Amino acid sequence: MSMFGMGLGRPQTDYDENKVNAYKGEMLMASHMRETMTNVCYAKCIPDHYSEPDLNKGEGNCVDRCAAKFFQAIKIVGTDLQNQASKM
Amino acid sequence: MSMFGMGLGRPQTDYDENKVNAYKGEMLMASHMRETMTNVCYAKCIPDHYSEPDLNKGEGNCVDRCAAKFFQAIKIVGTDLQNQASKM
Amino acid sequence: MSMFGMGLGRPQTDYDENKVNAYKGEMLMASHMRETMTNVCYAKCIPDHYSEPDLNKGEGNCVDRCAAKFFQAIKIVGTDLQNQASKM
Amino acid sequence: MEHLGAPTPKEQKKLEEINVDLMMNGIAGIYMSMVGRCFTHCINDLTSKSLSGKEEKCLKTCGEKFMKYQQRVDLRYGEESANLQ
Amino acid sequence: MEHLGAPTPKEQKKLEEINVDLMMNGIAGIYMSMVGRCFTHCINDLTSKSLSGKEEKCLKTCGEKFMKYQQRVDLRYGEESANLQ
Amino acid sequence: MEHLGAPTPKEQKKLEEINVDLMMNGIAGIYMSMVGRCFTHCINDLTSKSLSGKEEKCLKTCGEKFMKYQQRVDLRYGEESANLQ
Repeated sequence: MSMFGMGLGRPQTDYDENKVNAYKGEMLMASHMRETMTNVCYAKCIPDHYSEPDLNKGEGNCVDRCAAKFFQAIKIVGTDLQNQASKM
Repeated sequence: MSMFGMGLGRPQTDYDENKVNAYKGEMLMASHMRETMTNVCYAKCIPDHYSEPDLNKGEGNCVDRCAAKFFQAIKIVGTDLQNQASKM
Repeated sequence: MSMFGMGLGRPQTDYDENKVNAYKGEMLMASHMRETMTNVCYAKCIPDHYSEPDLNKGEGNCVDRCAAKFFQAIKIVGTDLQNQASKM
Repeated sequence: MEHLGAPTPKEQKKLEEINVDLMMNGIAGIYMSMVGRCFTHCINDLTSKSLSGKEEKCLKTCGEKFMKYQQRVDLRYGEESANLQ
Repeated sequence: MEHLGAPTPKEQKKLEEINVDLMMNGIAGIYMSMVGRCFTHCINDLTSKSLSGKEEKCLKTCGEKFMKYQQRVDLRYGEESANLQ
Repeated sequence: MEHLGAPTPKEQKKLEEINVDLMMNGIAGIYMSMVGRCFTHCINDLTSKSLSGKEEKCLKTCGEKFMKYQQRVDLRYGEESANLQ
């Protein structure tokens, strides 16, 4: 998911801005990724979230599979965008 | 709602980073809280938001009660999360 | 869309904070605007987004008109809010 | 937030900066979410490039109502927040 | 992220700052989105100003379940992220 | 934004920083909202851990179409923004 490690900013400070920006971009992406995965897998796996305080076995398994599929989906859906972003 | 007043960052600057981070965390939380309350109470209280430019009496009362219940809900829903965050 | 060019912050640094804040506010607004337009026009114009990899002619035209109407809508919906923000 | 101790002037400066950023971002977010909501409700015909009179009226009404709603919500938000501390 | 080279102490400091900001914003966002979801589901009567016993129970259950859900998601998220690198 | 006066080099530097941050956050937000949307539409079977051929194809189509959509939207966004000033 390295989309931001390129020519943004210029080293004029006491640290390498390109490097800091690249890290920042990855952290921003990771933060949005976690939030999105939290939302989509909740919608798919926790239908009756207000009747029982525990995750039952089926819900837990569903979360595991949802997470695995979500990370596979990111690689498929994002290919074009990453190509585009790396040309920025 | 004090969830962020703990060991993040280290004082290496000319101000107390822990204190600034704690304030920042509270401000971030307040900002998300206002946005969420705005959205959920709108959905519950303003059904026909494009027919009349004024809040009618029923809608206004609904907003007042929704706000009161929202703040009560935060205390109930958040207890576990706050316990967890304070262990970070 | 200039809503933030007013008395926030005080010049105590080596740059004009009011000016920087005004720019920052416009950039923030533009960023939310692009995201919102992306979402609402997608919902209105791309009903079957998973059957064909290309935008067909009708979808493309729909996007163009949606964008044009969105910018008109911003001027109409935002007038009151801008008046209020400029009093901050 | 008094449990954190009064901020020094340097800290005060930093906090104001954060506050201005969050406030601007909050206004932009709430404002654009309102525009999105009103647009979604009021615009149903995308065969033309300019707003019809009916669409324009709907947007105006929706915007005005939201502003009044927002003021009411913010009033209660301020009161309830003050009670929390 | 090793392909970027190890950060210097100055850079490390900057990255920690960014990290803390994003983490706090992420927690606040996920937490409030949970509150919003539970509120929307559990509160249907707005003729009174205080929660009924039933609403309170529903909110408590919803919050507890979400916490357990979040822990499970974060566990998997950590594992899958590690595999990506 | 010319009404604000031309920025000095120091201000220019600050603005570029803000700009880069917002741009990166915007890209991440729009990208992940697309992934979320395509995932929600294309994935309906959670009894298995790996994507079926059909799911994979659906995701690929959805992603490609979104990219083309985003390019068209950004083109119009650029034009309409320019007209605003």
